[in-house]
Amino acid sequence: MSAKHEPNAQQIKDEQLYRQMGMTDEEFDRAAEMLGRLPNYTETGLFSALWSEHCSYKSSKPVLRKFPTDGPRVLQGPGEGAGIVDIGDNQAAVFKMESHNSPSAIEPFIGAATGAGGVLRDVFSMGARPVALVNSLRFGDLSDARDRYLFEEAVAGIASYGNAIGIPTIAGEVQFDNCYSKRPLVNAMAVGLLNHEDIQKGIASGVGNSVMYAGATTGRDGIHGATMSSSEVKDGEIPVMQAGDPFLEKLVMEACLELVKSDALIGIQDMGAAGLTSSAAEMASKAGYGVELNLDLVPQREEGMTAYEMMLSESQERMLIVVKKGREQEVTDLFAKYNIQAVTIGKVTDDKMLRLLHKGEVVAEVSADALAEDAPVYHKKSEEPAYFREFQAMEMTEPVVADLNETLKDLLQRPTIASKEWVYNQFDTQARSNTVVAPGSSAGVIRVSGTNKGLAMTSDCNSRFVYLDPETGGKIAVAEAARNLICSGAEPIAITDCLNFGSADKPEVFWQLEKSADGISDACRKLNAPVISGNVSLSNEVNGVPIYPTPTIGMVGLIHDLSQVTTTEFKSAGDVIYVIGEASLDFGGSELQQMMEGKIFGQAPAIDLEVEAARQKELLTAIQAGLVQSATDLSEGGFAVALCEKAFGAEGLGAGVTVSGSAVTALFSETQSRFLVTVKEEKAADFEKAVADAIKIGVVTDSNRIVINGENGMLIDGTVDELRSAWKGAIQCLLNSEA
Amino acid sequence: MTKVNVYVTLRESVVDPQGVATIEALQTMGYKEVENVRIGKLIELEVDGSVADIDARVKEMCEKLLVNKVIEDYRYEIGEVAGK
Amino acid sequence: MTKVNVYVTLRESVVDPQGVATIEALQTMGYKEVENVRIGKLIELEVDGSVADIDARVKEMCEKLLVNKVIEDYRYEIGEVAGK
Amino acid sequence: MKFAILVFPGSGCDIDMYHAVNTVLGNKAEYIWHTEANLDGYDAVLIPSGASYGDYLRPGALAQSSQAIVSLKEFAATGKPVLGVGNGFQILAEAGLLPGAFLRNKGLKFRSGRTKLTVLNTDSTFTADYENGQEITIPFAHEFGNYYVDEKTVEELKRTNRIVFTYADDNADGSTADIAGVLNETGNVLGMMPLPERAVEEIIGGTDGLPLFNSILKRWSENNVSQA
Ligand SMILES: Nc1ncnc2c1ncn2[C@@H]1O[C@H](COP(=O)(O)OP(=O)(O)O)[C@@H](O)[C@H]1O
Ligand SMILES: [Mg+2]
Repeated sequence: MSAKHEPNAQQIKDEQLYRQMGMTDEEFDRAAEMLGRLPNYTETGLFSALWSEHCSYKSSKPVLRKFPTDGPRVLQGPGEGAGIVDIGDNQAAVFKMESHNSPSAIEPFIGAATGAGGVLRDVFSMGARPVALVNSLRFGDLSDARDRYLFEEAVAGIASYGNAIGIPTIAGEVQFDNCYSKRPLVNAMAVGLLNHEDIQKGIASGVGNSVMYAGATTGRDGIHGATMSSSEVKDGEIPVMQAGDPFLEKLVMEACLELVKSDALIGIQDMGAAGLTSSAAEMASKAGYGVELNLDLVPQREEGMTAYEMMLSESQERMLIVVKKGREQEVTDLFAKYNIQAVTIGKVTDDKMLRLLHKGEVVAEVSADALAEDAPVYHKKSEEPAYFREFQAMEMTEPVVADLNETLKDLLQRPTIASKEWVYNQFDTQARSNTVVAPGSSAGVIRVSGTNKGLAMTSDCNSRFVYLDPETGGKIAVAEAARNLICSGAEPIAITDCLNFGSADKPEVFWQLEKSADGISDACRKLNAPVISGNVSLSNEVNGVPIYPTPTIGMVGLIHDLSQVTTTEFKSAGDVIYVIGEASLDFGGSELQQMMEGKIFGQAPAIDLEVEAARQKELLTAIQAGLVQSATDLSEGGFAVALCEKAFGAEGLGAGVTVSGSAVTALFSETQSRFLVTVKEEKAADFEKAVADAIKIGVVTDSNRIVINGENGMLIDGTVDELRSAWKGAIQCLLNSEA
Repeated sequence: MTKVNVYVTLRESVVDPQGVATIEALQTMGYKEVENVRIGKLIELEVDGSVADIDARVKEMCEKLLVNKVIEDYRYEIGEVAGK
Repeated sequence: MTKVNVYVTLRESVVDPQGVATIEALQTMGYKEVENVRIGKLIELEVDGSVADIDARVKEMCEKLLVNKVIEDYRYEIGEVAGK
Repeated sequence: MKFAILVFPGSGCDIDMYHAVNTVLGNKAEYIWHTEANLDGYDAVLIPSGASYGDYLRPGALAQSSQAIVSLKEFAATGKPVLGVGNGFQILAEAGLLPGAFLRNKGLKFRSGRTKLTVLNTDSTFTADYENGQEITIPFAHEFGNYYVDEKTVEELKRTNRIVFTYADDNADGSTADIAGVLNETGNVLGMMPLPERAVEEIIGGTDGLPLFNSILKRWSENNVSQA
């Protein structure tokens, strides 16, 4: 049971070679105990890959259990390639978010591209046709050349994949903060649609059924990708990274979508992280069966590959498929139509083992459950960090701003606030001709073809708030995502998430993870948006310093009638402007604080989920009743920024408003649960009745100026053109700068 | 003025979808004799011939900008000084 | 098996947007000695060495598929027969 | 009128085209897979955008190897209308049915959005429903939209009135002479980089692409009535 040149089982133990694969001593002992003998080299590889955080969620599982995952619409919760929610008329939305942080830190173009490719496979392996892509990105603040490179290349990588495969990217977010310097976050989300009867699962059942392999050949690329994702990136290493081929993926996708209509199919799963190992072990374990693979039959791109290399390769665009015995040829023919190879490489067994044959020998024989289900679970130490107590105890004061107009202009040029056109103009946002709202408004919207319904989607997370106060920040992330959907006229129906954190071995980081999960769970319950899928990415650190905790929320909402779609920008002069909710002193973690102080501190803005839910409900009802012309939520930069954004999207319109209270707070505070809405004059009375906390502050003008008056006179007066050009050009401008 | 040709090719283990698609097209067109195609880059530089240590400088440019060592290998040729 | 290298370059009269961006980047990085950059393709073919008239066949492949003569020029080298 | 939509491996916007013709125009379009490529019985051929053969080697180049191109050349020779948009334009140029070739966008990045075009020739099969000099707004999405033709050819194209669309105010990708769409010598083959099939409904991208399709339909029914 051993391949040439590979260390034998005793050597692996004696020389602790498993450590190089990312396994701890305890884990190795546990694997040996489960096996009843020492694992050989290949088997050690299988354990190390599947017991990595990326595949097993061993540190995050106890935290993930907190999430509400049920609801009347949920057809498939976490545990499969992607989650599924019912949207009526026998249709369902399928979605999932994935991180590709580590590969993107090493090679941003390829890393980001394969992230989009992988999450698309997760969605179409459920039987759904992908209809939209969303992303969530974090980079250093662009003052460093490496960070500019990472940003430019990651965006181009996402674009290259989505554009070539013909799926529109319709929403996303990008934030910049130096905690992500050289450690970018690249989270990709895909959304698909299916009819209920087409739902597929990744299972391998029925003794004697065939296990087939379809798609790209297997090479030595991406070996140990899964374990790499779970550890900090080290400088100077050049692993062979897996590159993607969107052309091939498009053909694999079309073939798979045809295959799901066939009753020959038992189960299908993408070979994602830990490739053949994870797909085979998980499919067997989930179904309660075993799988035997003959690795000689695996289509290989390179000569002399070992079992270990084949099992751990992360070559892209590959699917593992279980089909009824005797129906293999049909499947091969179906794939051949798309010029894709599909070959039988093994069979389903009843012994619950994952057994691998290579060159006539059994090279590995491990219980599938041991690899998948029975991976270790750790209850990591959790400890409230000192910074948190310090921040909580701080007395917060209003920042002193010398020139309000200049400050507004500066804020508009902050890369996190500035227009993201530079990013989304690189994406094909209209492919498939269903995009109703392209990037640039609160959420992206596509129509569900053949119906009068739409799906709205967004990704959000203000990690500064999460850092200052993980529980509150977790609530805010969910609430903000829901606000973006509500402002688009959609009812939030479910979320996916990507928990990007530092190393869970640090008790402070684990505490951030736990607390933010508590916050997310509360908000999901209150806003009726269960968690149906997600992903965890730990060990996002540079030189031992963790990133801000960043639990990205990807949320999907249902638009019941496309005539209710609402966007951010002003519609016509004379419309009445309302703000919903009042400003209070909330500058902890605000863009203004970061800009003026170069750091963040104090308390995150408070959020009352009762108030949040009530306002969201009232506003959505008003939108659905046709009372609202435009809507947007207040986020980074506060009121003044949101008012400007409403004017930027409209030609020739401006605003004249009057606000109350202290000027800096009224203009720039980041108080939660607030919205800016415009309403036709004749509907103003009805709107006021519908939305209790709406305060009338002014009107949309045709003056092309933004004028904000305070209690003691004019606070802001600027032309829309000038403000807009500062906001629009800021990212390009930062990229052109040399440092 | 010195001419430098840099040849950039994909590393062995990296898939070359361009090459694969191109060989398929060639074969469909009847060029059955083609057994493999890999597509790389040819970067032609014209460098001021008077600088010291061209070789080291070119190598540096390759490593720092022209070549992505995660997926690519390279070699280069420094040509003769062309007249002007 | 015969190795053939095809070198494809943009025609002189065609501006090369990638070349322009690359020279700018190199100069910003301090490689002021670089005076011109053109980016082309290196297409490596492996051809069954036993076919008659490899030269003519390769030329045909270039003209029909590998090269777009509206914008590109090419040359090629037919290498030695590698043992198998 | 019966349209054929040529589908190559990797084509993505075949469904945009299908939707525009069948659902919005209420006409009839059928997909023709690149290996079938029998174009008998069709009145017009549409070559959609996307990334045929992954846009590998050069966008549009690898389509040369497919049976469909042979049939397409025969079809075009009969004088019936052929419309290639985006990647479809690139395929037509690579196939030699239209002059010129495509370079990477001047800014080196994929770009998408909406762009203003000026309609220069309203005598063609494809543009009769527009007004001369009319400005229209059409979506676009491409990375190799930098259209190149040499000077002599530009003069020829101008002289023969074959440039039907130019970029009105934003030729950011660097196309020669602002060209966005050109005809072949006989006027029955049009290639354009912007995507008129994405501008046939108010809710998704405006309706400035509709007159293009209506022009084709109108010309066809005129000819068929006069022949009858
Ligand atoms: N990476 C991206 N990909 C696609 N769209 C993006 C991306 N980043 C931002 N956008 C779009 O830009 C607009 C503004 O984004 P953002 O400032 O995050 O909005 P909000 O504050 O409402 O969450 C949104 O429409 C968003 O979808
Ligand atoms: Mg946001």
